[in-house]
Amino acid sequence: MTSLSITSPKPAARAARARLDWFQIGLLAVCGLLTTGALIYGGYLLTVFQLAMIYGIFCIGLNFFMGYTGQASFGQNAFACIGGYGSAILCVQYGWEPALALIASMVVAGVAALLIGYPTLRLRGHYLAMATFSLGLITYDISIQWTSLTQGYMGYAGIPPLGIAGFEIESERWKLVALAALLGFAFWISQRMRDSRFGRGLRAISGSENGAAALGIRVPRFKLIAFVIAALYASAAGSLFAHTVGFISPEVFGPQMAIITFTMLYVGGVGTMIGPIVGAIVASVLPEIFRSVGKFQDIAYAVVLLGMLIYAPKGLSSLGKLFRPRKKEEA
Amino acid sequence: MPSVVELVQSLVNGIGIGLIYGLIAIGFCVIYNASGIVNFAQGVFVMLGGMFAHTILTHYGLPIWLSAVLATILVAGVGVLVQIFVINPMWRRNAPLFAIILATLAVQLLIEQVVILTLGDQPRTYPEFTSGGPLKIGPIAVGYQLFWVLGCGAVMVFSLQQFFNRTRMGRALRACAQNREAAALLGVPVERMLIVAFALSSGLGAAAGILITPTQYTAYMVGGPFGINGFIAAIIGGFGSPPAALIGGIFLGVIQSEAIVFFGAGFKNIISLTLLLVVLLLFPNGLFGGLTKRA
Amino acid sequence: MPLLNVCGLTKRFGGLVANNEIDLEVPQGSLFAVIGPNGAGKTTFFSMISGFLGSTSGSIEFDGRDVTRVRQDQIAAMGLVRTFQLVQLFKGMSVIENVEVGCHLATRGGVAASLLRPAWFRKQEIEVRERAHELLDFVGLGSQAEQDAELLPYGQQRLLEVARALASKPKLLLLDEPAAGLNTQETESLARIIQKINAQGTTVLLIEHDVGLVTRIAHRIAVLDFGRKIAEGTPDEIKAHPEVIAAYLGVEEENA
Amino acid sequence: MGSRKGLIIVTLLALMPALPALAQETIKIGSSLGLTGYGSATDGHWRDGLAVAIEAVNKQGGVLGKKLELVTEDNKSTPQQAVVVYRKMMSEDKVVAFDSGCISAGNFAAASFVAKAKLPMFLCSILPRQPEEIKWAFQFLPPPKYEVDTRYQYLKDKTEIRKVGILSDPSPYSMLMRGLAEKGAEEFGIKVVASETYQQDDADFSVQIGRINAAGAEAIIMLGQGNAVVTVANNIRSLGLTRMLMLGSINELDILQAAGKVLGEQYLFPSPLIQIAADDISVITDQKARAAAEPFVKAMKDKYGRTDNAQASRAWDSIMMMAAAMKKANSTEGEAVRTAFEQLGRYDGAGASYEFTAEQHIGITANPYVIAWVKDGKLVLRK
Repeated sequence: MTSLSITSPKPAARAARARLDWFQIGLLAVCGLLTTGALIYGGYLLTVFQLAMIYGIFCIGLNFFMGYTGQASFGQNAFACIGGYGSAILCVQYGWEPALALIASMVVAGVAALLIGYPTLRLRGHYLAMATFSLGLITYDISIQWTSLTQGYMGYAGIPPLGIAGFEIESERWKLVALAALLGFAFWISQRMRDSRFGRGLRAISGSENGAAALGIRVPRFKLIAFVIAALYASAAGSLFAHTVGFISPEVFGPQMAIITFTMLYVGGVGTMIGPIVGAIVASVLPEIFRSVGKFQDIAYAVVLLGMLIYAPKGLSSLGKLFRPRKKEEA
Repeated sequence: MPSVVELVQSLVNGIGIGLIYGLIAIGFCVIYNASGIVNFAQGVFVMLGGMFAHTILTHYGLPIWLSAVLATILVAGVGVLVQIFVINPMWRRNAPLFAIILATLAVQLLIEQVVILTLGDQPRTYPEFTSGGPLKIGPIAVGYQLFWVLGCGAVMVFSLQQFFNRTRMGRALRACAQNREAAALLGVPVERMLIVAFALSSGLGAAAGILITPTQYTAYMVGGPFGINGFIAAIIGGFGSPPAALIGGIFLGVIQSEAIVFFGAGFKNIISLTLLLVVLLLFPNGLFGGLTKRA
Repeated sequence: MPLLNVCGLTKRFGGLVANNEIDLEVPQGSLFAVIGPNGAGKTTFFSMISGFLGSTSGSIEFDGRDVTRVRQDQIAAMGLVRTFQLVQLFKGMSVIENVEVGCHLATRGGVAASLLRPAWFRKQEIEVRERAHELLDFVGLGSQAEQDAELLPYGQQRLLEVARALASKPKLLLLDEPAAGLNTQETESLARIIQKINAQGTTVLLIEHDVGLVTRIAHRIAVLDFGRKIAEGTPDEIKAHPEVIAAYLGVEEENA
Repeated sequence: MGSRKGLIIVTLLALMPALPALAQETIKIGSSLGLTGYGSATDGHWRDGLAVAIEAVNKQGGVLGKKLELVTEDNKSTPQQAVVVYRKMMSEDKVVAFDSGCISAGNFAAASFVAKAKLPMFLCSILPRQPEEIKWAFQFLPPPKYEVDTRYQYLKDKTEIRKVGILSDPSPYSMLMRGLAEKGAEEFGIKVVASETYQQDDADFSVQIGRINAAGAEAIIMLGQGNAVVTVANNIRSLGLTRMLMLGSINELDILQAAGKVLGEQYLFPSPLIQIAADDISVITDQKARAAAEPFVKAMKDKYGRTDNAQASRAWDSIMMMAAAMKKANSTEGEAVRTAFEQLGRYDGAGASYEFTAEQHIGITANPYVIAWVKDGKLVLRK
């Protein structure tokens, strides 16, 4: 391993593993508590948190592309759409197993991302943002127009709940448990990818594309892989939505979805490890808190969102840094 | 195969709506060039322009030209407020650009909701600036309002060009566009320039809204679609000069019209967005060049 | 055979000729420097060699292979690794993570490996961390390993970039004005590090503004002015070269 | 500091369940409404109708000795929010029935679990399509055929126009109407010479209108509710088509007036009599219908001033019928109410007359529409 004969004291021989600061651990704990609270309390909070878990999965994928790789995508709802309709069509029309349909849809979404990403990812910044946003809009319009496949605005009803080998998860509580477990699994996978040669390469691209290329990282390829990963997550989220709610229609995967998930990512902290989860939960719970103010709900939500963006522009999970004593700059 | 008359008529209609997209696109460019921010609340200014003009016109009975001027000034004021209370604090905290974009979306939501509560959610429209019409050129009909849009658009583009090239403030804005850090070092008050940029672009958006309301309607939710189309037009135009943005808008309007003729309205957006993608991939800096900015 | 062989390299930007017919041979194991006043075309020259910029004409041969039209990352993979004049640190990553990224070329494994984590991969990850620590110690940043790279003072950011480039075990290390913006003391320690790197067998090609530094450490120096190579030789020859003194050193003394 | 923020969130969340935990003294009716988003124009009126109906019922002593209470939630015109608010009303408010607005997708999304919970849902929108769900859903929207036929009948009886162009949006209700309009024209001796589509938030329809005109149509049959009709009216005027008739869909009063101001007599639309009756109740000549309409019109006027009664009247009717069914069943339990409701028989309401049975969950079985136009800002019958 050493072509350079460098003498140094032996550092602790452990592979790199990202660490959360105490603030982040606290946030994660709060999110866990909230979810547990919802689980115990039951009622419609189950639904709120089910959706939060699904959005969380979506956002973890998005974080790969926007956070770690530093690219912009406003069009991940397109892949959620593929996932949702894939699951709906395969289960309702062809009687597939939900789990199988979910995986098959992910494959389709992944291939689509590969084909779309290859030419599109050459773009940068706002142009990439707009190109991906158009992809989302195009998919949305297709889902409305291609009525023979999607049934247009009528939507798809009667999608079976998630389950394996004939055993269906019917209870809302168990659905939430299953979704929380899946979110945990999705997070675990993302962590494994992040803390590795591959993940470091992605984050290097986000820091400096030139710097990354100069160190031999194949930037376009890494971007494409990150895009596909994000698409796989989005597709899974779309399928999970279909199986959890049992109904989908084009509006579910409309541009609104891109905006909501984007909000979640930035509220939680883009590029941070727990940002997607924190953001998904906070942004799902927030409107419920303001439900009691009736027609002022949206105003309250917008004001709080603006406040968060102004005072925590790097997201909630980065707030901890502000309180950490800054290290001595000079050695 | 559609007839020639139909094609020409749809071309005229496309230009009409395209000019509006163009005016909105200029608003996007003014802010983007001064700050690198894409202001997604731009569509809301269009909506506010129409709403304010309608309110002044019907509630206070002022003449249309005065209503238009007052509405434009009011909306410019709203733009300034947005800059001072939302954009500037984020700017000072070095917020990531996409967080600022998200904030402009939140501003859009906020303004729309306030409009619902104060002005209501019904659609409004008011008569064209010049009654009568349309002008008939053979079998082709051209509404009088189109000439107003064309005229106002030309005047605005021309005066913007003059402003950017001839006045001190305009040149300072352009300096910000080229290099903010350098401009700041040279003593250009960048934050004040941003206020000017927001006032300008919200005023432009308002003008677009005032001009288009007679040919359709305005209501609290028209901002979203206008914003998206204006942004697409800005991208086609390359985020560069006002004329390029205007041409980008016309281009988009015409494409959408012809898409309806050849494929039906359902495919209007699919076609125009696909075209946008092609433009982006072939000309990554927009169809009309524009400033080559770093990502 | 030279490690790097540049032949008639030319770059035009529109009507402007940034590099004009430059020939250069960098022998294996040498510490070679290219100097020239601001705007002489040094960075353009560098960017072409590292594959960052395409050339208008001419050829570049590295390690016996023609790399004139080869992508940046492929050139890097062949062992030609550069640093940047404006440091290109990976923001949002810690100091040690920056160096770990540098190990990219010296390691393997993609998405599948990171998910499955076979034994060899786990071992490799540990080795990467060890090596990153070693390199940080080598450039004197060992104590700041866990800090955010962005927060390092400028001089240390440059050292970090050098450590990062070394992590990929380059055959030829291109350093683009590494001493720019450093104080005397920092320049001194940088000079020692560069010499050490070279002494351990890595060929170094250095672009520098600071003539003092270059004449002290380089084995051989080429001088660019207005996009052309006007002289080449040992430090002593260069110091005595009349054209160089006229074109470059004179200007430098005026500035100083 | 960090824990403070967390604490606030936890506290707020802890407060949430406490809010609806008031005593269950009332019979709660839930309503999922698109108060923001594309359904806002319609669903606001639906809510108003529900509110006055519930006040009226309560004034007369309520149902089974209890007062009715209306719980409304905004579904933002999206299915995902609809699912959340339906569940919220079920678990937090413990509503015994739903009376929801026009957001079809939202009602469809919730239908499966509402049916599973055995709660009847009265809808301003069309019915969901799963048989299990239809069992629990009742549609208060007139079938689309009436709207289409009224227009064709008018053209056939009162005009020489025999060639029409269709302009429709892709919403489920419009799609249904388009199918009927294209197939049913022949029956009235009318030919559909052009069939164009639009999207609700489009800014300009000149192209479609131009094509319809070019195809030789003398009237535009516009299928689709909402603001777009104002743009269409403006476009027709801008194109100088002074002889083109526009037959729009049923719509909100504000929208009808805005479009009517632009096109005057050129703009005709099907309207339930009750909508016209807001200005002049004498248009309702049928005594029974008038008797049903009067208390409603008065209640609306007292509460909101000048109102749009098209949607509100059917919301009113739905509550009245629900109350009747509860009384008949002597229970608020879902299954009982549903069965009682199916056996109510013919009911003459303010907005229409209804006849729900176990097989027939689309209650309006007679055409409630007449053709009207806007004269001096008022709706008047087209004679």
